[in-house]
Amino acid sequence: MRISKTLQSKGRIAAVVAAFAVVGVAAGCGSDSSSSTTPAKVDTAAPAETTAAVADVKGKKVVLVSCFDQNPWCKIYNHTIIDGLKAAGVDVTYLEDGFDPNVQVQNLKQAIAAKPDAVLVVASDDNSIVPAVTQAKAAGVPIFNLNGRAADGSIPNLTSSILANQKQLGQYAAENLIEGIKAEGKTGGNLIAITGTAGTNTAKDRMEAFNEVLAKNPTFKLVATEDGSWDQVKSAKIAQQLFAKYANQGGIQGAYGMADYMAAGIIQSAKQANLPLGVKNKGLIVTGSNCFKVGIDAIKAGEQYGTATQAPSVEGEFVFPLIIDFLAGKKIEALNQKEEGRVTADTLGEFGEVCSLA
Amino acid sequence: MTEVQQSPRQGRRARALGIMPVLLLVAMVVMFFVIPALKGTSPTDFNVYNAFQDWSALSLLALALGITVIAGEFDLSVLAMYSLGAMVAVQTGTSSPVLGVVLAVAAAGLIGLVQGLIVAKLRINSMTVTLGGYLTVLGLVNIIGGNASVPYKNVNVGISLDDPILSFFSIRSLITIAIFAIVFLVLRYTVLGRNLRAMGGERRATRIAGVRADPLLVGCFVASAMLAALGGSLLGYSLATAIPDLGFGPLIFAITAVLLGGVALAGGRGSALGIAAGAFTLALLNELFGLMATPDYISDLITGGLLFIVTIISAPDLFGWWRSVRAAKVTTPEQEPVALEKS
Amino acid sequence: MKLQVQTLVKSYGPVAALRGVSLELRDGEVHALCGHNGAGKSTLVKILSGVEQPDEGVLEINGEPISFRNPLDAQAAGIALVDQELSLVPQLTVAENIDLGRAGASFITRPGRARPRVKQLLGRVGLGHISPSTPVELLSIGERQLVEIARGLGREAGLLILDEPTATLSDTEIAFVFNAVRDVAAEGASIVFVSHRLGEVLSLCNVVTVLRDGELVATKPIAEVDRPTLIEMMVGSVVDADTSELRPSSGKIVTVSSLQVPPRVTGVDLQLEGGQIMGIAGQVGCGASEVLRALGGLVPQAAGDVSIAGKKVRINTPRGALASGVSYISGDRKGDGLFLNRSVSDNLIATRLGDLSQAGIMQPRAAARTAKELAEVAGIDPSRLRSAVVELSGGNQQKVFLGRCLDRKGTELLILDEPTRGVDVGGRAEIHNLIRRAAAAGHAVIFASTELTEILDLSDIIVTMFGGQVVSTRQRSEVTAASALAEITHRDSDAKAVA
Amino acid sequence: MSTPDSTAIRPLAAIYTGSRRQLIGRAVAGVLIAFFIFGAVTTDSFTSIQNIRAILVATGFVGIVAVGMTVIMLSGNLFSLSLGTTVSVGAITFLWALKLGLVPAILITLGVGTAACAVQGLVIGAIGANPIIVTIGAGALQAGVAAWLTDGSSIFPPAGDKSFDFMTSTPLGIAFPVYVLVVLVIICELVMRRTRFGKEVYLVGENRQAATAAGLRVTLIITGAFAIAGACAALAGMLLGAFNQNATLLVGGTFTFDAIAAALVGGSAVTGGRGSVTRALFGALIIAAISDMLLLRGYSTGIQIMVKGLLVLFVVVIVQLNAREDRA
Repeated sequence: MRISKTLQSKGRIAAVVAAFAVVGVAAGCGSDSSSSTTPAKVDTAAPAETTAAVADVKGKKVVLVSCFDQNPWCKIYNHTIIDGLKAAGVDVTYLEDGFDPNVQVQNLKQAIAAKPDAVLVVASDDNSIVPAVTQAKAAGVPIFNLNGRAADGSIPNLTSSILANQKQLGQYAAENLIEGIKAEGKTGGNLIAITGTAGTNTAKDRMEAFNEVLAKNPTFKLVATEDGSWDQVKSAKIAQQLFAKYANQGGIQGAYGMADYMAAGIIQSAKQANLPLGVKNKGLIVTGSNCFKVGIDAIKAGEQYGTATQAPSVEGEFVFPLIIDFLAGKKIEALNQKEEGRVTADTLGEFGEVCSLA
Repeated sequence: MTEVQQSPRQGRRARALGIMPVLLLVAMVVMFFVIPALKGTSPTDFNVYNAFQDWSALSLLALALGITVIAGEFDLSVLAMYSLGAMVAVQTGTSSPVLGVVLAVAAAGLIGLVQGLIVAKLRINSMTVTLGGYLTVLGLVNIIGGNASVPYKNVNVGISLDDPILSFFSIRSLITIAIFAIVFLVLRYTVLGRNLRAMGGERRATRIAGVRADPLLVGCFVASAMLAALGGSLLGYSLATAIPDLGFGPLIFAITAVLLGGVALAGGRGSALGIAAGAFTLALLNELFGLMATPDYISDLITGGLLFIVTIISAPDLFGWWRSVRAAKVTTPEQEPVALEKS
Repeated sequence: MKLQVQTLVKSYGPVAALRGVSLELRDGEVHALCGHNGAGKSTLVKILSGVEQPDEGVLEINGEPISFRNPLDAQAAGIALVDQELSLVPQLTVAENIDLGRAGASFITRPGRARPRVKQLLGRVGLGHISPSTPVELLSIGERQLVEIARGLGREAGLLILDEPTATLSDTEIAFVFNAVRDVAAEGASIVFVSHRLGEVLSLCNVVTVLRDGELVATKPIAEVDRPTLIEMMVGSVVDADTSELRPSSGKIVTVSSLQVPPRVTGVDLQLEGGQIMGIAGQVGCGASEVLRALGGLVPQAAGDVSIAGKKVRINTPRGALASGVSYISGDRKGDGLFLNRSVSDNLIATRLGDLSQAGIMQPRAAARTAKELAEVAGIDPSRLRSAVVELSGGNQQKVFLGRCLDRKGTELLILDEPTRGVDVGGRAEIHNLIRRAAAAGHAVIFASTELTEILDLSDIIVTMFGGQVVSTRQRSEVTAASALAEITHRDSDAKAVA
Repeated sequence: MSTPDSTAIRPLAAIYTGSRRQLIGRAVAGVLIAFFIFGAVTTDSFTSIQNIRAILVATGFVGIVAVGMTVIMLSGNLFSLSLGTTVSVGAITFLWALKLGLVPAILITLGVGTAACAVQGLVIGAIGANPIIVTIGAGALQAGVAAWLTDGSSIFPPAGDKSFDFMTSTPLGIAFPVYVLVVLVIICELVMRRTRFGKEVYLVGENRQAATAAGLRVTLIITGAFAIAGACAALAGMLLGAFNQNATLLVGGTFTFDAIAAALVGGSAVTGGRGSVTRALFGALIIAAISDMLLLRGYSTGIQIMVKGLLVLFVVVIVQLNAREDRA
């Protein structure tokens, strides 16, 4: 046994501070590396109609406040916009918030304070950005609401909304189910819907349109709407429980998973429950939206009847030309909605590729 | 019982760690100005204001967690209380924002009371009880909100709460500062604060000395719930929204802030001022991330690395381990020096 | 304040700690409470201060019966306790600790206003040089003890109980404490002074009450007793019978030289041979526990040399100690020792899992056999092998603990701290036999005990310790109960007079 | 303290209160069980074969993670707050590594999960760092590294790779992960009961201080316990990746807290040393059954979460009331 010279407490503190400093430098470097990698992607050719405006927008500043790259949909969507704007010479800053509304508002205020030529925000919660948008209006910073819900006045003071047509997505889902079930030779059936986070406007809008279609087809009945929280595993679990619940009440003929990966969960649980799938087997008809690769693969395999677009790259490509127009001084509409596409086995040729990115 | 008393040397070591929050804050402030400069930008008044805003959104949550840690417990339910505060305030405070806050704080306090009683009377590990409490309250918040975020009709309240005052502050951050001041004074200059620290430090001795520990413990959980709910309700007003599930981001911020603020996980050490400093260090870091537009994964790595380093440095057995590593290097016992000459 | 205690009875399970003790405490009187370990002093003190409640018996203050539910009740009735264990919160300052739990303290703490009072209290115990705002964790153990005494003084109680207040103090510090106690008594309070140190009792107290085995031996004015009578009263009928030959040595010599265990133990040297039993006698705080913990590898900052059969061994860690053939049985059975909710069998084989497994897989038959053998050796009913240890009596728990360390391959040195703490009479004899058996098997055994009977019963070599230092090392035949008691209760100079 | 051992044999009064506590505990447990049976009988199609299958599937993934969580708990280190992230990392690693072949992919995935958690265990075991903070920090680090390496993209299995289809099969109508869970529980139970390592996990969890004093390999044991948890999480991630046919960092979502809840509802003591992995299986099963019942009866997500929380509270209280020793 011996008394060894021990690391003194001063050493400990010095270590913390040193570590902290390293960490800080890493923060700086991190942003450094990200900005140095992006120019490499510039070679994506800017769409033709915007080239005229390029000269006018060079050096303009845009801040994109959006969800994070850890979400594949967000990643493609955001980077499509960023790359498009950069190709036109716009200076883009990208602030990630990881769907945390508090962080998002902090970032949004940060963006507004920098007085850029435009702020683009993908709201993680529609309500929570309202005060910040009001401030932006007062500060004269134009704000664009991307992707969220139809402009029903829930977010006042916006410069413009550039949105996916959520209602169309819901409508297509219902149409897909009805078409698929009819293709099996049935005249009606029980439907279930497993939604994205319940209560969000995206989920509400889509289900509203979904129900509108059903109202015109009274033989089809939506027996259950459950919250799948944009979670594949949870959706699968719920689906299997619902299959069990309705097994002796006529079964389930059609299921809507609000995103393709949720539809994939439904398909998996149908397999687990040994239910037949697809028109060919006269089984369960499943549809999705947001067109992910899993959905396209499932359509190819005949397990999923269809989906609808809101492909991130397509949505992104819809956004940035409008922003460039705006920066170039053109007036743009208060509401710009992307026409969505309905995807089934028949239209795979048209959408298969763009839908296989995420 | 052969209770090994902590030696003065260990005491000095532990106290020396107490200045860590200050050093970290200073280091952070320096970095806040130096790093952007390296990249050719510089932080503005607004960045400082925004850091204060971030601080006021989350520091009360850190304080709520922190006081239970000082008392030698750990309240995981603060996260749900935070959401509960926003939900109740937003739904009841349309006509009178103050009433909304009062109701929110009272509701949370009531649940905190139940948790505190379970912990104190049944002597159950507080982390388990508050985990159950976390899930229960989270469910409750979802029920109240109808599983959706709820807009606050009185948007102007949020806007005026966040209006810049003296360039750096806002009513919200000033309220938060005031709450911190009150809690600081209570912890520092009243019997309650002293007893709380005593209880976290050495519960047996505290009881022997004649302190009634159980009511104090229950009170601690009530206060924790109330502080979290207050923070949540202010955030709810500011965002003009109550969001039922905020994810774990806020909790991770709070735990990190408490640690960086010099609160010992073993209890008995820490102050409101330290927690405020720890939270501000983190708020500045977040603002720096924003200013530099640091990609999310880098901030993840930095936060995770920081937590790892701080835990390792404040780990109780670090020295013992270090010694045994050193000792292991001495291969043959004969080489060991005889520490003392024979008496 | 006049406090009367009538026929108090208190048992902990089968162990009767107090069997009908009556006592009367008067104003202005310093009343010594003496008795050897297990006499019931601590239990009495705990009842008086509200920490424990009696099974039977009454407390009366000025003729009124009173009962305390907790320490606060006792404090409200004017009783203050300076606990034998340190009861300060290290993280708080001296002033905060002195004020902690004081009934009637104002809600708002004003360090500035309290300062003169705290300063004065510190001055009374000789800590005038210490600032009230010093955190207690920066003080030495002795200083902490003084702060605790200052806290007791500051309660301005009608009855101040000091439980072994001087165990960790130096002579000058003790002098300060004595003066303070005399002052308080002169102001009219009554004092209970619990101590093993007879010199202190004789020089400080007015009245002495001696307890033995939970019973009252006598209460006498100090003028009527002297050191030998007190020792006789305390020791009672300890038979100095067994002064037989030294046990045969196995020839393996165990030496411990210049063992230093901060902060109290400085330079302890021990030497014994395999097959012999060394008993370290000493009171609480004498340093024996620290020595044993260090030998068990539990105190990494300890320094010194240990060799077994001429080979130096490294015992920085418990694993190192075990690997070097040192088995340590802590006095803290629940903390450092047993796995209370595991079965007897699991506890018995806990330290030899490596031998009972092949390629990491337990050999259930071998394990069951070993557990059964150990249970038989240790005298545990084999039908209880599956019971959780927590369901056993203290004696049986201790046997399990001991059984775990018996017959371990490669064990050369067995170390036991207070092997029979909290064990009833029947269990003690069995445990003593186990220790003898271990010695007969050739192990060197070192044990520490605050109970003289145990030391005298078991040891071949008796080491007495006081204040972190060894007083004497002698063969059993050279020691009597009285001489040993004298050595562990006095400073050197006093002890010689008795021996 | 020199008090004689007060737990040796309880004085009469203590026995009385002890048994009363236990009585209350049993009464509460009884009421809960009765409530559950009532619900089971009165809920439409709850007892149908198909629904029971659905419950089993819901038990599968969470159960596997809960087994790992329980091992951490048994070792006396509370719980990990980042096993869910390890699940995601496992799913990503597995689908990415499939291009190297099925067996290498399985081995790599298990290796990555095990290593990620073993490092945490090492820090916790060697220097006594707080498990909650270490696991939170490790979670952020894992997420950061994974996001950096994958660049945020979804990971898909190589096109047309059918080698892992058996993971999504349903032998005898029951999902594959359920079999994996049962086998895992049997293996872990054997490891915990029949090996030296398992014995030591219980001992270290029961009393780390005593284990140190008794010379047990504390650092190794805690590292091992976390390694097992990591392997379980990686296993769940692997099955999840196969099930989902794609993987992102988000798939692990709710697993951390679901697994903790399952382990607690199983009745293992959060303070360590008491409980078993089999109990985790039952905990996961009970939670799945109750969630299913609530869903079938049409209750909202909020109520499902709340009931889960109340269940955790009740079980924790019952376990404490039945504890043999008052650990005050």
